[in-house]
Amino acid sequence: MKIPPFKEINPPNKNGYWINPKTKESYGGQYISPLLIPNLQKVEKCFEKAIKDKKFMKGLEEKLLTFIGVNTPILRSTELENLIGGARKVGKIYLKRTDLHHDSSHKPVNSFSSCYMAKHIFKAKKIICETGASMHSRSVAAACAMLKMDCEVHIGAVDAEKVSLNKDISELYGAKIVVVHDSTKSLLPAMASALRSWQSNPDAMYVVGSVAGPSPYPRMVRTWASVIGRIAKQQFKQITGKVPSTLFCVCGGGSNLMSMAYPLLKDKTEIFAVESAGEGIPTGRHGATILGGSKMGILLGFKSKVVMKSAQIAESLTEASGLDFAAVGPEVAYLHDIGKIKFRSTTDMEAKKTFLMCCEKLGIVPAIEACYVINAAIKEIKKRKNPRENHLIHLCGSGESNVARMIKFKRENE
Amino acid sequence: MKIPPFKEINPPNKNGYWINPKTKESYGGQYISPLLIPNLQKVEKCFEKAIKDKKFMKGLEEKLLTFIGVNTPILRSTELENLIGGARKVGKIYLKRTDLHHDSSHKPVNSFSSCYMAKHIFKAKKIICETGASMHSRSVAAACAMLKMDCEVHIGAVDAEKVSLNKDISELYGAKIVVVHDSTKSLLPAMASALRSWQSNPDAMYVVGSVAGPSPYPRMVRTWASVIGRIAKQQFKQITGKVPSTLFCVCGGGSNLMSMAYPLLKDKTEIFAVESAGEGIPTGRHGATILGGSKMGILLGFKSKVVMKSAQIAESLTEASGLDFAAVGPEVAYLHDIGKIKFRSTTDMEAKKTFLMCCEKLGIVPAIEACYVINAAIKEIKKRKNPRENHLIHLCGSGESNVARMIKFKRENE
Amino acid sequence: MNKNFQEMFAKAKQEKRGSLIGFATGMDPNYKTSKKILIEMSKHCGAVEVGIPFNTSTSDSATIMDANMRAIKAGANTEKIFKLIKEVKSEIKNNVPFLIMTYMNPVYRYSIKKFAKKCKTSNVDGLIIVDSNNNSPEDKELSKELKKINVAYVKLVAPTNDEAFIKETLKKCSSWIYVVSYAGLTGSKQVNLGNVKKISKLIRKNSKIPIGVGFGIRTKSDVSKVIKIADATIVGSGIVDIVGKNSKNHNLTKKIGSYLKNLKKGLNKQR
Amino acid sequence: MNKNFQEMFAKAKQEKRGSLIGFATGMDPNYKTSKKILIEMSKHCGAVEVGIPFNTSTSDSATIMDANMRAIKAGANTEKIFKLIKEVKSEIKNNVPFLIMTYMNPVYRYSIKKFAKKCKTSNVDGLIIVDSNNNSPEDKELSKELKKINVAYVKLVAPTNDEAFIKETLKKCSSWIYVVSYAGLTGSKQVNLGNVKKISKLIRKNSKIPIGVGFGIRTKSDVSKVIKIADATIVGSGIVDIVGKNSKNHNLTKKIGSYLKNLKKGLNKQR
Ligand SMILES: Cc1ncc(COP(=O)(O)O)c(C=O)c1O
Ligand SMILES: Cc1ncc(COP(=O)(O)O)c(C=O)c1O
Repeated sequence: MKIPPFKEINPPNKNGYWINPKTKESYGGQYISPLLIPNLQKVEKCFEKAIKDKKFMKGLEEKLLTFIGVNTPILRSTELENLIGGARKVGKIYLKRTDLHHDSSHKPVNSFSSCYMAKHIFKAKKIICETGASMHSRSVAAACAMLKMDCEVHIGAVDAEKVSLNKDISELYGAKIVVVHDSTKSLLPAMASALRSWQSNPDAMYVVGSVAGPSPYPRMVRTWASVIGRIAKQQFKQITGKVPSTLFCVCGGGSNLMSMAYPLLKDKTEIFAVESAGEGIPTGRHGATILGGSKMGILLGFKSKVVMKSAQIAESLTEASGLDFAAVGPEVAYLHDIGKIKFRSTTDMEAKKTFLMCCEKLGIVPAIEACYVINAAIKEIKKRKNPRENHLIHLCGSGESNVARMIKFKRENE
Repeated sequence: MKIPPFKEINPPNKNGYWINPKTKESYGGQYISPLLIPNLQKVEKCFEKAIKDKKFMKGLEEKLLTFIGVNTPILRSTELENLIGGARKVGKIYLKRTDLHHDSSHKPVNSFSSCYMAKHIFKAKKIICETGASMHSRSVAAACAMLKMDCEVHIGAVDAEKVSLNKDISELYGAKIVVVHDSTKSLLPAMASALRSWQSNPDAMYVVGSVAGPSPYPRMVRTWASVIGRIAKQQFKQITGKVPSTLFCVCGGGSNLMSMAYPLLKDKTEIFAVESAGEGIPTGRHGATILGGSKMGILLGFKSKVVMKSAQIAESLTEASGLDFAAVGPEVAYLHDIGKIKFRSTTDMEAKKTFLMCCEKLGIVPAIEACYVINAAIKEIKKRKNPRENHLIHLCGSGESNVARMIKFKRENE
Repeated sequence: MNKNFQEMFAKAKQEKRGSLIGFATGMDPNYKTSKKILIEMSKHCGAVEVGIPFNTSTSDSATIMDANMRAIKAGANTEKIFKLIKEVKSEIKNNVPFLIMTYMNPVYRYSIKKFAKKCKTSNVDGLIIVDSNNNSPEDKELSKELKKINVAYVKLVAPTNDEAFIKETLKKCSSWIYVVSYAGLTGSKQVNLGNVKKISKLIRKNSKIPIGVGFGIRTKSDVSKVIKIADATIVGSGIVDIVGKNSKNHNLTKKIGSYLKNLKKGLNKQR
Repeated sequence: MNKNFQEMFAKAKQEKRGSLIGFATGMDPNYKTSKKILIEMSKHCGAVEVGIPFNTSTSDSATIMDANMRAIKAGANTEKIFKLIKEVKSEIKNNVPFLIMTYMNPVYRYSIKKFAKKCKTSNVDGLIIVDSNNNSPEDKELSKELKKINVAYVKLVAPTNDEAFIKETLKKCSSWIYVVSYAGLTGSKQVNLGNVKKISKLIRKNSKIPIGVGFGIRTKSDVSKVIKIADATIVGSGIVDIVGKNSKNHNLTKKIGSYLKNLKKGLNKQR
């Protein structure tokens, strides 16, 4: 198996901005203390060097294939089709199985690639990262273990409780866990804490968990992560002879979305991103950055759509720690604003029921994050009712760390 | 990817026995109440029919590839090599990553295949199985969920406590859990309980979790499971140009051993099976059927080496629920007695330390069962000191369900 | 045919009634009490079946599994059960035949030849091995050895078995054949008379061997119904239940006695 | 240059001493107390820096993060902080310049043009935006707007920055430049004099702009050492610490007063 090569198709400008040609609105940039500017310049240089370095890329791709196991299958799910009338009514439904990755989510592809670059090109001895569902920290910690680097993980106190399995695994991998009690005690303050720590450790490299952060992170992360989509596109063509008619991904920050959507941006695939509607968007208690009507804001080094209460970053409320990010990556906001990506949402209750349904009907324990996309995809596909379409859903994680909460939910609801 | 076809190379005789040509000792057979004889005959007929049914096999293999994800990678581990002097001194070490399977162990390949046969050929509506580490029940329950069959799981009360994550997942998949309080409250009484339940439900199909049980189970399970080894052999030849010099697998009942060893039985690969030495074989508190010097015995429908105390099946004592099986499958005992498979052992303490080592140095959370084989392999490879050898270790499971116990062990030992 | 069984069936025939065969696990709850239980049983039963407990049984219900575990805890093993039967037989006045019921492993581990010999020297009249398969080398050896010494080899047939299997089984079976009344565990369901009729017919088609029916027989009325079809009826869980619930009760043997006395009332063949 | 800052530096030069710039988060712990604190600070400091709190700050230590959270809880927002400064400035007798310190988001959300105008109408003399990048469109607009109305745009440079970056920064910087003394967060380490010397040299090579040094300055001795190299020194965590620990103490402003009085003793330029 060879990984299809990367082609840059939607580059930001030299200052790290995507510009909306109609509104002239800019997305991205580098809003950060001058202290970190040299670090960011170095990350950018290392990244440029890395993607051109054939030996580096060969080494990286081998590890992605054999350590992360990035060549995961695409599963035709007649079970899902049958829930909404069968393939003859709604078309075929396929699941990209990144739940089968090492450390069970799409995250390790970016995490490992970034750490591998940190080790071999940036020459860092230590990695700093933040985490929400701890999927990111778990995979960063795994990479650091294998690459013999120190690893410091910042996690919000609320999340540390919610997904303790992943947190414990990060610790087994040798990561130092910093529990963050600031503000919402979730992903955003954890990321702020990680960036603050980087200022005190400029020799370390920071590894972000989504397509967010100051330039060059959004571009770098989607480039690394797009390995998933490049393979998926090739597989899908082999299976169906075509690119997918529709693509469905969940969207917290947007890394799993961009991992799959990026290589399809110039194709005629209709791309859907799914946000967490929490208790319902009208209640205000949700995690839907785009569909909640968020304005442009500047935080954590970048400019994008941000959930705010006046000028403060607001709480994003959702069952899924991995979606608890009060913003979307700048390229995602840009792609939404130019109409390339459509948005849908799923409430927490719908997602939890979808979790049980997936266990009982598919024999799959999905990450709770993935349940938002499955639910929304089913709703959309049912509405389209087009038997000629081939739908692709990104099953972006496995739900071992959600089992404790979900078995309680099951028992309470029976 | 196409799965290399199965070739029968070590068939039992028509009564389900392997016969040692020197000693005339027989292994296997069908020691069970006459009530179950017709069921076993039906299972055997279905199996014969299944492996010759091209459409069935095509359907099965597609699901193995896309649902179970059986095409897992082989990882070169320079990290393990470097622990014992580097490749230049000890040769190259490769890990077969069945930890990346759906439901995270080698078990789903047999479980799914058996259930698929139960559904499409046996025409059962219900599956009965036993489980130790719950890896088997988890994967049987997943298969039943996807195939819309009922699932009844028998689990020893002690194991139910030890690996509650897997048990909870089995429950999420919709399995009915029967907790068994008999005798040692572990895998063997659970299997006895499952067989007893089958007698009351002859329309159900029983699915065993290792290469054990009455004929045709030992042969059927190793045939299904050998998909893993057939793929691994092909991959290994692609990577190194040769078959492995050595193969290391852990051995509880022997399913993960046979899954890899079977396709290599006629090759010049030296095959090592690793047993749990528990607190040390001399203490008597261990799970080492072969190295503990067990005699031939008859239990749970088959004749093989069995850990006994006079005529009673004795407790097998080990940290690893998945190895807590006081016997080895009959074909395994036979292959040992004719000298084809060599045995090694690892104590619980060594295995637990290996668990922490794998997390910290490899970035992999192995199933505790897999730690026995990694430890023994390292010891053996170091002793061989042959730089021209290519070693293959079966990393047969992922350790999410061991995390709770192991993080306690880590904290207590720091 | 074993002489004591021959006598048992002959006498019953003469008296126009069926025979009651009682089962208890040897050494449950301990050696001494078990001895008393078996002696009491020999007073009421046509034959007594004694279990050598096996901790990994594949056919017993929870009731008998518990009895197995109690006996093992009390130190039961093959040797001691033989001793127990021998002592009981020497103390009782009549020729009530005694059978051993067990799984293949205890026999195999003891050595098949030695086990057969020990049956003879311990005055054991018959043997039932739940998990002995007609095709196994052990079954062949065992049936050969038992034949030599005239110890009954009582084999099981179940409602799921076809005629071919029954024929195969009849070849080895001696003294009588054990019909399992339903698909399930000892004592887990109600006796299934339809099954019993069906299998008995198949057996009668091929042999004149006496038929004993077991599994699910607990009451006088069960006994009465079964005895209309078969020659003997085996009662196990009903007895073992009393042992389990009264293991420390002074009246244990008395209770078993009156339970059996009542069952016996159902043995009459005539309406 | 902003007139009030001009005066401040001129007077200090005349008196052969450096200037002390005190920082506190606006509305920490609440509007009323904060007002008293700022008034007290204006009595001792050459200039007063008021923070508009931001809950997702990327450069503040726990001390200032806590102050931010206290102020937000007390209802702080951009509008109220402007009001606070305006009131304070109207009540104090002198021309002590006031700066706002914040992050780009509050400014951007307020609208950059409106924010600049509001600085003017609220008598704000300068602005520090920690995360404003020289290349961002917001930074360009902001520096243009502030220039129009003579509000100082004080920019940060750090020990990790090279000369090119410093030159770029100097182009936009007005009134004075803020030198971060170490790689780390406000108040998290000891002032690093080596860094300060190195950067000051680079600045002096390119400009005559007054230099203020912040991060890690807490004691009279810190002040004294820094003032040998720079024109001003910024003390933040030292003051915020006192607020955090005494937010309900009647003597809070007095404590801040005596803390600042002591620091001032280190401002003398001569040995
Ligand atoms: C399994 C899984 N899916 C999705 C996400 C969402 O993140 P993003 O939108 O950045 O891909 C996460 C984040 O932790 C995750 O763990
Ligand atoms: C991960 C894992 N490895 C190994 C085993 C051992 O079983 P066997 O020897 O039958 O392959 C088990 C059994 O549960 C298991 O879960």
